Amino acid sequence: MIIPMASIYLDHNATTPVRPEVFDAMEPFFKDRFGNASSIHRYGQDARSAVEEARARVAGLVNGRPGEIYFTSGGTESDNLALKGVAYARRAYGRHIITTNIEHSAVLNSCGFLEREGFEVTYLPVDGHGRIDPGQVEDALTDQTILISVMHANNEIGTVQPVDEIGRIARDNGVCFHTDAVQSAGKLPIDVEAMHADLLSLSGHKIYGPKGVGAIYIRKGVEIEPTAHGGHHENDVRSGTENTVGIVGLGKAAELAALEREGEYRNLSRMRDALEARIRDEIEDVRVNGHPEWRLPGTLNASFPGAEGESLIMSLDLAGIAVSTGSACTSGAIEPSHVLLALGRDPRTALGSVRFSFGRDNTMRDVDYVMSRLPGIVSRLREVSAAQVPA
Amino acid sequence: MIIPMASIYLDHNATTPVRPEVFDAMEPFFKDRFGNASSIHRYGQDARSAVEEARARVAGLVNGRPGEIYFTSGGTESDNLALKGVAYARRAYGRHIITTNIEHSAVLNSCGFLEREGFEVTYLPVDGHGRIDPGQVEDALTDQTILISVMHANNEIGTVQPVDEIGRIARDNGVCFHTDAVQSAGKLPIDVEAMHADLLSLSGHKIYGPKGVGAIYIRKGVEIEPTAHGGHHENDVRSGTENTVGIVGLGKAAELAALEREGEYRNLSRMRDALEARIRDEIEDVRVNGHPEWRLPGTLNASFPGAEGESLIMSLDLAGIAVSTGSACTSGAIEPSHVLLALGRDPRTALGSVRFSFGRDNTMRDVDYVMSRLPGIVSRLREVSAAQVPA
Amino acid sequence: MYSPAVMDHFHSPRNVGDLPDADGVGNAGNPISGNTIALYLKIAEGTVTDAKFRTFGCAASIAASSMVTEWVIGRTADEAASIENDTIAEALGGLPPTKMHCSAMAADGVRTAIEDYRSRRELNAKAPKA
Amino acid sequence: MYSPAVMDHFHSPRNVGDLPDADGVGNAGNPISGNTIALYLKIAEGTVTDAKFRTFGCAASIAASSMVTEWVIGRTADEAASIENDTIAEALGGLPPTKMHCSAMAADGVRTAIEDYRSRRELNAKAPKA
Ligand SMILES: Cc1ncc(COP(=O)(O)O)c(C=O)c1O
Ligand SMILES: Cc1ncc(COP(=O)(O)O)c(C=O)c1O
Repeated sequence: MIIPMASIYLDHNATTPVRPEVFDAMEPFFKDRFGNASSIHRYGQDARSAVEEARARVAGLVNGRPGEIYFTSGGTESDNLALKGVAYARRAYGRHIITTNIEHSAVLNSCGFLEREGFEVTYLPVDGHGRIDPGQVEDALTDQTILISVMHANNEIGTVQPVDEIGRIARDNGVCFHTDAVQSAGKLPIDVEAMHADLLSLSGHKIYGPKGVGAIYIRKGVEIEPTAHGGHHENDVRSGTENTVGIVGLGKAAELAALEREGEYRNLSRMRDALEARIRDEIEDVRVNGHPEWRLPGTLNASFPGAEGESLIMSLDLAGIAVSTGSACTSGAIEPSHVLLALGRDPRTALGSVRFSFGRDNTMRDVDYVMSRLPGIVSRLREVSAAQVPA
Repeated sequence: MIIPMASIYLDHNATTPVRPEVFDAMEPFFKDRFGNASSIHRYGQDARSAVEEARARVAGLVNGRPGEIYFTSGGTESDNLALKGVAYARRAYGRHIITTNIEHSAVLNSCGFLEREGFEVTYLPVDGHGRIDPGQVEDALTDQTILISVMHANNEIGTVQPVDEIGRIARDNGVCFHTDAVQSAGKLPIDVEAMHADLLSLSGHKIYGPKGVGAIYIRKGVEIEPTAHGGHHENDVRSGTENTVGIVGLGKAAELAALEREGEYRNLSRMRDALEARIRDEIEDVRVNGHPEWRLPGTLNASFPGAEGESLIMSLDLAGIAVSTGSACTSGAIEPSHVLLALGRDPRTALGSVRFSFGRDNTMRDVDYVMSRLPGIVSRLREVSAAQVPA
Repeated sequence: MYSPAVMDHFHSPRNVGDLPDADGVGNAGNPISGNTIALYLKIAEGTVTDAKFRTFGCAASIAASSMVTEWVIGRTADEAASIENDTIAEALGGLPPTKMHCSAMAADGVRTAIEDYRSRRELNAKAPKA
Repeated sequence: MYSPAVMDHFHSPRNVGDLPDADGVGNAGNPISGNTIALYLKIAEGTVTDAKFRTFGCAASIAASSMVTEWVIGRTADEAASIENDTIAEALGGLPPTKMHCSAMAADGVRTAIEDYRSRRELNAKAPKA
């Protein structure tokens, strides 16, 4: 990889590096403490105790009990397990699910699968800032509703949903409530009791833990059909040899996230707010996407009409600044973000959007550096496309 | 963990340590090369190229093409994806699946799930050595059969199935063929062409790679319904942010496994054969489980009637020898192994069985050490149970 | 996984063996596909004076069997008959939830042995004096 | 992801702009929700003498647009009209499969501009001499 002079990573919502403390916690488990946590002998017992310690740490992050935490391979699997697991386990009671139209594709495409399998899904629309009103959830309930899934905070625009109220409505109506907290973990307080959450998804690599490991909180008593059947691991909720290294890393990351969250919040907000103010000041015709108040601290999604997103990203990358269009693009195809369209952006404005997401390794100087390059890049691309830039 | 004087690990079928070369290959991807492989910027592109290099290495191990390898979270997920993925994608053509009664629980319990969903599964019985006859597969075929799943080598007893012939029958009859090669990888040659395999499962931690990562080979053109829906990763077969570290580790482990397989085979066989001969010689009333010839090189499963398996393991563990009863026990409950019962062992003999599985870190001196302790342990436990030991 | 007391009793079980002249013998467990215990008691003047066992089973079963022999010696037949499943598990410093059936088996062994003892006595009492 | 030629043309695109006195203008792409190109050609005696473009789109679209202007200058209108989709991709040292539509758009721009040029000439030919 050729690193240009500057190398500023502003894509922490896509993924984060593993923190040194997390790496140090994981390291012994590769070569020395490598046992299978389900083996009876001392290698196995040693791995088992590390797994259980990690479970307690993750439980601590969300205010659940250790026995309610199950390890998975990441946020995507947690979301799939929540949606399909509850749908299959509860289909005798009804086949209706409520969610929003700005969920992560792991939720949306699990819903799509369930629709093909005969379930009915209501996708609630959001307002111009990406928020839903708890009243919408209440109105969408039918006597067939078995599950409500509303993300805590959106990955592209950072908007935070009123999950406490939504959870309250779910609880009052005897419906399961799942929330995807992959993006909010480590940034906002997470409390499954306050949220009345029955299920909650987490992912390691968004909180300076390893990729390929995640967790799901499942409230005691909530039935679930596994998506990975096998050797009855994880209390029969998720089979497969325990990824001890990853689990230990997630545990450590969760512990640190819980400890440092408040300081992080201030730090990320300060940098994000500074960048937002300067972009609004120094670049013409900008729109900020997301809620002005109910937003993740480090997330800034902005549209620069006339400049296309991928071109902006490539140009910034050439200048040593790593950002993304919102969701990591897997198809290579250019499609306006479903989240920005849901806010009511026209498709071309949506295509001209960039997400800056700050992390613990950023400083205010990164904001200055971005602002030394971004305005020029935007006007160059606008020049290429000849978009009308108001004088 | 208190390590006793001796510390001899003979449980490589349960899991293996990460090799130093594999660890070294992975290390840069935790903190420095940490990008999301689906991001456009250089961090992402760097991760992407590492993922694709690993894909080519795994393809090399099984003689497939890189585009036919998909990364998963382990052997369990690969098996689930193979079984459910093909069943759901092909259910319009029929709902019958053929497998054996000694498959890993990941296959058996996926089949159990599919039975509850309206599929029909034939579980072929094995002979006294754990082998099936390809003719049995032929006889079990119906015009509803869509999938045959037969493991390459069994994890508990090491018996190797005639997968080439079974694959041939599947191909001739237009039925998909899946084989679970989690245990054979790195120990036996694997060639998806010779096997006519349409799908093949692998797991990292059985070949000195990391836990929590696996792969599935899916022949080009074979349709599959994903089990993890989401952001269209892995060519839409398996969504979820790529576990770069794990994938790189699996790639490196696969490369080394392919290179060293032949030497390993000889080495493991020699140690296993020596232990087998001495156990037969020095301990009364022993039965070796598995096929005399068609067996994994490092696997020895033996029954010691009158001595119970967990007690044997605990006693050996106290002597610094790590072995297991066959499959890593997750429930804590004592149940005779389904594999040993399938061989026709009576339940109490099945309960008195131990699996020794050698690996690259073992030496002939480990055999000597085991034989300095095992006979005494067996007779002590037989004394406690007062099993009739023939004089 | 196991408490030090379990490991101790497993590694050095007390009172392994049988008593050919037992006053009561208790068999418990699942002889077809699980753990089994054979418990032998000597009882004099209503008090257990000796106990021995043979057990086929996991470490917890062996430890529970060993512990139950220690527990029962010196108790009256009535005390022994009223043994609770948890008693042995507690004496062992606790057992994993999945292993509670092991202490239950040992307790069953005691109860069955006392029953055997009592029915032998009844038989003896009824038997015509020679 | 992209070849050096793509990166070069993206970073320093040639012939950005418009030609107010163009002889043919080609618009291509998806103006509602995708990449778009406006391609301007000067054509003298059947040969393209100048070309300019404006493109809204990803790096590949901009590079392909830039490349197509270089490719077209000096060609006859007939040659230009018979441009193949792959020509531009190849000239750029290849494009990722998911980006082939970008070179296709640039080629469409050329074909549409030549059509425009030809229909203007027909119109001129038919127009009554003043
Ligand atoms: C909100 C949200 N949910 C789910 C996921 C999926 O998590 P993972 O990448 O660990 O599969 C992500 C990130 O990709 C996310 O941002
Ligand atoms: C034959 C076989 N298949 C599948 C698996 C499951 O693999 P994993 O533990 O990686 O989920 C194992 C090992 O546990 C195995 O031995």
